[in-house]
Amino acid sequence: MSREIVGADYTIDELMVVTLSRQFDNSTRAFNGAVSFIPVCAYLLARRTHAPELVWAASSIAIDADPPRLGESTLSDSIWDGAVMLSNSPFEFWAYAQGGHYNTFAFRGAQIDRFGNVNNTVIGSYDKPKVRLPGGGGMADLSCMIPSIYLWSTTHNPRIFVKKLDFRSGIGWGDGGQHRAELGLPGGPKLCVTNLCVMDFHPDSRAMRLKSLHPGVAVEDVQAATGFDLLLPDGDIPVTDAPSEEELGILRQEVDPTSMRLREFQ
Amino acid sequence: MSREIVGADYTIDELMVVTLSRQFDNSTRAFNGAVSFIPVCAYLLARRTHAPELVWAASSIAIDADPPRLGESTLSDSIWDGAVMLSNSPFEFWAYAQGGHYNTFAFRGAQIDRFGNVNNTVIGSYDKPKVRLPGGGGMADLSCMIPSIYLWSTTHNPRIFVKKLDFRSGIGWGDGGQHRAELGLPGGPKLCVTNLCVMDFHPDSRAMRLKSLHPGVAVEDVQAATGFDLLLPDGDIPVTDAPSEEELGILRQEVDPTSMRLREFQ
Amino acid sequence: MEKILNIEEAATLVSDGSTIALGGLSMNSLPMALVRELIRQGRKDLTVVAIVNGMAVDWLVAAGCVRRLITGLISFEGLGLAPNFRRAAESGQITVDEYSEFLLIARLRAAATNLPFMPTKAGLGTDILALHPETTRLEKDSVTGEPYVACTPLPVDVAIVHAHAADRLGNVRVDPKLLWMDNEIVNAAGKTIVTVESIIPHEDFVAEPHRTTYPRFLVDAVVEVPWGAYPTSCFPIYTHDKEFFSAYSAAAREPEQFQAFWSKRVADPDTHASFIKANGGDAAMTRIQRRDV
Amino acid sequence: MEKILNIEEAATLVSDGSTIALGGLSMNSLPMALVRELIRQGRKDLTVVAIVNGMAVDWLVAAGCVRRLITGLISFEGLGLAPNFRRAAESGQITVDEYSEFLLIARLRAAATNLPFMPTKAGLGTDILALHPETTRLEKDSVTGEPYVACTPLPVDVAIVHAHAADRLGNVRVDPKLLWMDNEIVNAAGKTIVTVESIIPHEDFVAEPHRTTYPRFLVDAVVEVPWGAYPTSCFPIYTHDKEFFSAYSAAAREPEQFQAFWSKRVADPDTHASFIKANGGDAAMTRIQRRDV
Repeated sequence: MSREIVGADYTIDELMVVTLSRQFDNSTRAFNGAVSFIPVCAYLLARRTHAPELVWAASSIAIDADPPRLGESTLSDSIWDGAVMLSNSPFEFWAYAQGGHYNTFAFRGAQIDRFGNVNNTVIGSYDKPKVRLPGGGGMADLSCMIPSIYLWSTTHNPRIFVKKLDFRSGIGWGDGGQHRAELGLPGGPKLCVTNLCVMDFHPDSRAMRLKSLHPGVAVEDVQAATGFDLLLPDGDIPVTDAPSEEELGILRQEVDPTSMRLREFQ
Repeated sequence: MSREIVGADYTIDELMVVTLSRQFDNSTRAFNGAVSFIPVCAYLLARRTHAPELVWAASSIAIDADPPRLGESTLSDSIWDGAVMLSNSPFEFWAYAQGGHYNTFAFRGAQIDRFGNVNNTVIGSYDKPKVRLPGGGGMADLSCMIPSIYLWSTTHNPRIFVKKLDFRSGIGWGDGGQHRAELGLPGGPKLCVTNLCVMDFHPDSRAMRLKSLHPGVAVEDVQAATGFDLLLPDGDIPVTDAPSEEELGILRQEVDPTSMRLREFQ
Repeated sequence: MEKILNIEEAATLVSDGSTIALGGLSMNSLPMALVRELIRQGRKDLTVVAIVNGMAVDWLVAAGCVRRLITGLISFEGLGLAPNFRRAAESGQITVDEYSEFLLIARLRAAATNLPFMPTKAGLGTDILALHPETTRLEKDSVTGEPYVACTPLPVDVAIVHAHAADRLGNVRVDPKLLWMDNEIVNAAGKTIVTVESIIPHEDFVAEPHRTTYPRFLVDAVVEVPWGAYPTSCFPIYTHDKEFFSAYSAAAREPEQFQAFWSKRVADPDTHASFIKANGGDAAMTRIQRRDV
Repeated sequence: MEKILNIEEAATLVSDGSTIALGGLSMNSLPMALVRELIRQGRKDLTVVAIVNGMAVDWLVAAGCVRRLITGLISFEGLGLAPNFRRAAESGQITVDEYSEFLLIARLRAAATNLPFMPTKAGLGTDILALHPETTRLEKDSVTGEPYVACTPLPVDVAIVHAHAADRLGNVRVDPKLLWMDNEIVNAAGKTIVTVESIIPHEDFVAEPHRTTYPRFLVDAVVEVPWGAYPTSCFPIYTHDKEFFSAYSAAAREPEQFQAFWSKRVADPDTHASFIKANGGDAAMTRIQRRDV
């Protein structure tokens, strides 16, 4: 798929990273799982621009890592350089996640529904799957523990943004409304950033709502690429804010000079 | 109190250590708490005689420690020399204790009842104590987790061996009979070794029962020193087996050459 | 007691039909050498607990050793799906019991600490709980009414983990400190097999006792296998071999091609050393060695 | 963010009436310097969580800072009972909530992991449960009927621990690795104050990241106080000062004598350095230094 934006000096991947990055601040304490180049770039970019105190645990293990470039896996030691602490998984990582010390997590899904729930388990039925996916990993856990959840997808299409998940591997806003709070879970998904647009969630129904369109994308394009009815905001729908020159320079030269993030666009 | 035994070439402290030591074998995995010189000597003696593979975690922390002599605290680093592992308290010690990896624990009490329950909390009422004792520490926990429990007392008298505890800080056989099993707790107290005698527990009622008398001690002496009716075994009551020359030599010269164990006889 | 066994002896601690748990995480520190030996010995009907895994499970499934898989995630990360796992799950050749990472940790902790259950918030509101309502029970706190998941004990017969060093008594050092969830399976298991990069003198443990990870009484067998996690990583000594992963995934697109790859590079070599040789030997190992160590 | 404070500033993180938890164990690594500063500042009505403690609690009680004590054990081990704790408990000056070591760990874990309770077998069949039936509830597993104790969360406002080294951002190293239960209170607490033997360069943490014990985001204040655990030990640097313990216990037999001891050797010195000087200075510190380090 094309990452080009007609008439712009930045690409879709850069716009996605910058948009996510601006969500974070000095109180963000984040970590990442496998194949998570977009949020990893966003954490590193935020730390090098407006949020120097942001905490990022590379691969959920290497706290305050500062790799000179990204490796080909976001779950391996190739991104641990410069870390201040290598944390143990059960006693440190999971304690910090349950205790709210980590507060930010970004995830994707093979399917995403209108309440921001995701499926990474099976396409088809669980017992006779058409496609057996890798499984949810820590998604079912962390989606229950972490208050600030971000979703992203580099391929906004109706196979991913579906009316009904084949399996709910991770919870977003659950069945919508107060469901998440009734389960005693903190926070919930804040934003979903795709290659077409940015979406948030209606504060009452918790249904996904268009927030801004990337340059050159029309509302109809997004709706056609979405398997459920997307809420629209009141008034005009803005164009997603463009990255600044500073942000682009830092992303391209310091955060991800070898463009590993493009692995998410193959 | 006197540690001398008329006509013997060993003393009460030595007899107590040796008697306990013979209870342990290569499957014993033990640890110790504060002011526990008698069992610590017993573990070290067993390891140097018949149970070379016995595991002992000094102060519950320093696994396989091999101190050249005992320090003045059994809960400090003065007995950690030669350890193969310094274990962390919550993740390692408590996991091993709950999982049955540690299987042997010896404790004392300011009061001990006929079912081997102990009090280290208060003399008098809890709210208006006549004497506030240190507290049970990990006794309430470990007495529930560890299957092979040994009791010892260097001062067998009716103030310690009481009919009714003022407070049950640690459980032995509970209310007797099947009580401990009904609570889902493993094992129970095996033996109680004092300066007068050795006692075990009746296999059904779980009440304390005289097993052997130290040289020169009469049944009446023990009963007079005990605040509850002590069961007697069928047949003659034997004299506690004497230590061997080898055991005495190793205890005196290798295990505790500076006789720190006598701190329990002051 | 002497704990050093050769790999053939150690593998016999695992019986047909038993439940094994594999250490490591994703592309890191999977006990590949011991897994390969289980395959060579034709172990059958295993229940495999693999919290976050990839190649080790894919091998065991490819060789037909697995009846049931208890897991949170099986993949090769950015290098693709695990092809044999996927095929076997889709065809019904294996039963997959999907949990999540923390639900499995909680079940292992319940087993390791002799508790009827461990409570957690993990999994609430997902479809995972309904897959096994008896082992991940939805309950409510008796006073506050707060919902939680009661995770029942997950018993494991044999834990198999890879580490850096051990002595002959079975004391083990993970170097640097334990990063993955291996201790959770070691604490829960009836027996533990540890493969290590090297056997070191007992005196090294006494010299630095704070660096010991597992005491001897948790370990039943120690096997010295340099490069024992290959083709996965053993931080900080070597990283995973992406050439192996790519070639494996490529071969798996066609059964015949896979069979050739499998025989030559996985199943046929009769020792671990010949397995390493079949995968490029010293040259390949030099390629995956971390430069900064 | 700069986390280094002087001891006066750090102590102001503790308000009158708040709940503090003290690190260390028995005679080891109690945060004595910070405790002395709380006394000097006249803190009142504290609830003190002290799992297995001795001198720190005895000082706070002697100074009248404590309203309620939540503990498993308070003593000087073989060196005697803690005299002020004992007197205050017997007279009713303080309320003592006795738990056991593991029941407190379980309550702290429930708080640290946002769970309504943590189950344990600890305490079953003892009189401890009945002291606080609302926080250590006797329950039965809903399926098996197995009894367990449900330990409710124990919220802590400020954890106070002593460690070996920190950087200015608040990363902390316990060296060698954490032996006591300090992480349980740090994870449970709203804020954490760490006193350290020395501030070291941030680069030292980057050079050996596997040795870091607490990451900066768990730490609110770092105070550099060499000999900061005196008169308790800081393994492996120094051991406890048995001369201090014995003299303290001896003085406590008579109120007047204790008052003189207390003023001269505990309360009056206006800095930590002058406190160390009042207790023998360099000569005393040399005496308690461990020879093998």
